[in-house]
Amino acid sequence: MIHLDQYAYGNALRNVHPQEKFFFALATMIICLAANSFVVSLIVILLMAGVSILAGKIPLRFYCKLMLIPAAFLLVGTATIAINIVDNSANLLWGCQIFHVYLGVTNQSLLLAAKLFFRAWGAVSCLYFLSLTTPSVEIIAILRKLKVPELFLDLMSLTYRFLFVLMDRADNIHIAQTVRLGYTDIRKGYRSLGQLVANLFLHSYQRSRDLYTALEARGYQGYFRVLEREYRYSKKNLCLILCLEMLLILIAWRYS
Amino acid sequence: MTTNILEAQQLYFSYPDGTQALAGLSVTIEKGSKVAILGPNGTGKSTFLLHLIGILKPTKGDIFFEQKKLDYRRASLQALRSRVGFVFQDPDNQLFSASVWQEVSFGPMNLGWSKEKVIEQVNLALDLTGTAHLKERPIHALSYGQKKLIAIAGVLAMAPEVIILDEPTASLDPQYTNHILKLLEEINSGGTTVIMATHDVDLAYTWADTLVVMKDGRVLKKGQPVEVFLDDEVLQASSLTKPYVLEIFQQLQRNGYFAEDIMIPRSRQQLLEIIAARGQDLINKRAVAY
Amino acid sequence: MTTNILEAQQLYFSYPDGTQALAGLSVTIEKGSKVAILGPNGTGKSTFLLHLIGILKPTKGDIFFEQKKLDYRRASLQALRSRVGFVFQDPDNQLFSASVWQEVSFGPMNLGWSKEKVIEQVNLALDLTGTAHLKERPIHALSYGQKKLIAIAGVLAMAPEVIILDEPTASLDPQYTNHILKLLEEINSGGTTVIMATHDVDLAYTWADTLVVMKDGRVLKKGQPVEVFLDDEVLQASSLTKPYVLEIFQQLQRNGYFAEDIMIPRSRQQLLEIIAARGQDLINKRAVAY
Amino acid sequence: MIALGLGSFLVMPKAAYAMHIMEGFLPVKWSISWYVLSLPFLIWGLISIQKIIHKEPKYKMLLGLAGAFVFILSALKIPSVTGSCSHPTGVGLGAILFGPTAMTVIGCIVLIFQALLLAHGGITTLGANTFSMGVVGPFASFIIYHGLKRLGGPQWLAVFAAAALGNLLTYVTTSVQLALAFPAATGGFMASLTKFLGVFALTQLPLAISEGLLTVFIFNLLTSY
Repeated sequence: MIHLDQYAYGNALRNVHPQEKFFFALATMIICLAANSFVVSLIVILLMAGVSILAGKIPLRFYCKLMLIPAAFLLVGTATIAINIVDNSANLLWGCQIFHVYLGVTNQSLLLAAKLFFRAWGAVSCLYFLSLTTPSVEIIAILRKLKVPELFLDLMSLTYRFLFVLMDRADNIHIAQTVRLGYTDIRKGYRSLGQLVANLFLHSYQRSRDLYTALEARGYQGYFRVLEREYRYSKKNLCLILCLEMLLILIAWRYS
Repeated sequence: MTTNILEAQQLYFSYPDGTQALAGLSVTIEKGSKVAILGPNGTGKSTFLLHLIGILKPTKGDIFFEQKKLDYRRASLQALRSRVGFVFQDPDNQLFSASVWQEVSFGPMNLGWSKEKVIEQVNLALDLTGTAHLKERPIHALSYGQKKLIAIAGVLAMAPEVIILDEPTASLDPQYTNHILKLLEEINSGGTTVIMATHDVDLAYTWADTLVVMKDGRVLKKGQPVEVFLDDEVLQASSLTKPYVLEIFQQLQRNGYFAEDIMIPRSRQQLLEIIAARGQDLINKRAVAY
Repeated sequence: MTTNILEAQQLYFSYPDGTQALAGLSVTIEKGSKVAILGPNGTGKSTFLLHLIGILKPTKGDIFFEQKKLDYRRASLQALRSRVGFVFQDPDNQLFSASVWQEVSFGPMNLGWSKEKVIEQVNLALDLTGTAHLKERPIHALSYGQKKLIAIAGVLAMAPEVIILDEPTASLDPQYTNHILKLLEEINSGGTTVIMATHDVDLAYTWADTLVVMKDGRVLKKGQPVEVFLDDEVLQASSLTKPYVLEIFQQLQRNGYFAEDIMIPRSRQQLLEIIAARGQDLINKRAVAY
Repeated sequence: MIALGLGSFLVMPKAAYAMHIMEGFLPVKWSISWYVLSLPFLIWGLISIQKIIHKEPKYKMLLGLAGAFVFILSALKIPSVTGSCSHPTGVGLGAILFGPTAMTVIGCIVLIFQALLLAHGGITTLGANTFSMGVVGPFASFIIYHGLKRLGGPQWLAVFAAAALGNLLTYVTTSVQLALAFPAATGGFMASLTKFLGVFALTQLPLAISEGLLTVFIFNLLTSY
């Protein structure tokens, strides 16, 4: 996760208007979802990989590793859909009998599962494009433009900021416990982890109070009013994105 | 033309758990001065500082800002905090935003300035602290020293007349310590009053123009660095050690190594210089003798 | 009879984000020595220390404990960690228990000792660190310095043969700094090897018997404190400043103030003493002259 | 500094035991439906939080930190009874500590960052995941905890049941959501639900027990402070 976040700040598309990237990722994702076709899914996967790697300068090896993360859920999830309890063994591609139940894969179920497999992967590649090129701070700014309530956004900012602080602390305590042999068997492991979490909670509580004090000292009046970075729209990018999406819609319409 | 910018009169304060942190503390802070508040851990330094911006309210006693008594109403507190900035010891407790730019703009935005003014001030503060190159970086990717600088920038951007820092150099390596001391020097020479709490006597001796020695929630002594550190009674009562520059100088002077009327050195640099000058002196004398 | 207790051979290590922290670091640590690892922040000091207890595994190179190569299997790591203790810089990131007693007994309990032995060891560690009176206190009610002592006690209670400390005196006031240095002296005189990382040159100069200067993930120089700090090339390359005791002594000696063969002072105390002795000397001479 | 590269145990997830429905898995129809169903709970949560903040401004910081806390909690590896490692959901502990309405909001925020930073879950499935992890789980935990306590059950049992069942019910909901979206050709929703429950029960039951045990540990420590 540290990587995804680091690339968001350090990729080659960092200075492109976040709204352009957000729109591009989301529109493509929705088309991929709605089209539910092999061709569109494959195009989306290739398109997003291409943009992320070539334009965003995300290392190829790292990108491939990322794409494998959801593979496990994908395999289990789609297999569960592909394999069904069937009563007649007529149009089965594959089947087996366990006790009195007959499990099998039909043409239909396999097609459904395979379509789903690629559709989900396509959508994931859109999500990756967004998180690899757009820092969370900018995504919060977009949500502000979309009129998401201020309170929700403030909580989001705080969560994002302190996630790293708490992670450091959790890491440090975990190491401190490890070097004092706290995880040498499962019983000790539970005890140590319980202490870690309890400590983390109390620490969060204390930190929230200290933070309030510090913000009060800087004139906090109930909301996090800050200056957001300004970006310029690029007509070229907007045209490109619109053309791409139109093209995708055409292909989707042709193949479904 | 020394006017008091801040004043505390007979402050008493106890924490909810019963510890009495302040016990009749009175002190005045002159406008434009560089004040170091000294004392070992647990003498109420931080508690006192939090009183100066009205975060803590004394159980007895008063705070005055520009001779005006603080009345703890919302508007007065806001007015006070718009002119007195505070930098906490742990930057992770102070930085709430993930982006450097947003973080530094928080204070100025709260002051209700125009967008242009805010941008100008944020850039000014980033330049002053030498952190303009960090503008696009997320806070969590910064080192401890960088976070500390951003915390200071966030306060400087509000253009305060007084800036208060709690242990600004704790946990920093010598490079960052020097950077921050130079920065504070620069801010002060622009007319801003700088107050810091520290337990580093060497730093306080060299940097401050006024020392406030605290003990048991009270002010034991206030004065110029040399004056305070020559007062052995105060040092003993507050269990402060003498700055090494002063101690070594005094030992050499007792040996008659320097002229009686020599300026007491305030920094390692100065001490080394007067020793070197004395060496030159001896060589010259010897040259004359032959 | 100096045997190596720990040894690093050609360590290379890069963090997942690509930063190379160690680049061919080799060093031996003698049993029973007091080692200070010096270098500015970001030279890989902490990374190196974490290698010594097998928390980080080098991408290339080896660690030896008592001439035996560490093989990173569960049992070997456990054996190593039961004999090498580690104290982190920030006690707040290390202490996780509710009470002092719980915290200090954590390590001994994990060693699988009998209840009597655990109690004995915990009491010993509390006595040694001078924190027996804090036994019943909750951790969060302790001061920063007290927390630091408890963090050390928690490691000492495991009776390690080597104790490694990352910046043990950062953020501490002079009293606690002294207390901890004395404690480390005492532990060391009992035969325990003590290794600390620090960026405080004055402290390292006075306290250590062996210095390891690091730069860019490598060892630039290892040697006795005086030897290392007289090597101007090393100081410049590692941007370390000279300890003030040594610098002032050298300036005085250049002035011809001391005899050529005088012992180089290692501490402020020693420097003051030789200056005072010189003063006495002058008085005696003068007395003879009359 | 140390943590810079370690993340030694808070590492990139190996999603073998993936708990949230992944990006793109649900058809558009169901994506929208779950968004619509979660929304009222989110609004309810925000209103209740706003009310408390009005009286106690510090509460906002606490909830922000709580979000970070739950995120870290759900990234911890707990040794499972079966020997494998897994992540707790934090649903039970969170519901007891912060209340179920606040947990809807916290849960949703945590899910957004899990999607963006860990590729765990997704944007199109955020509604569905919020409903299972932020609504069903916390409310179930909360009711179980207070119900058992009212019935005079011991504290540890209430905590254990709330955490374990909260975890389990979250996955039952996920199974329902998947079965609704992908009914079997023969047997429809029920047949599909059996399949998904079967797969999840195998993996999730021991994990639910692990989380229950850990939460009891944590809770005992918290009350001892």
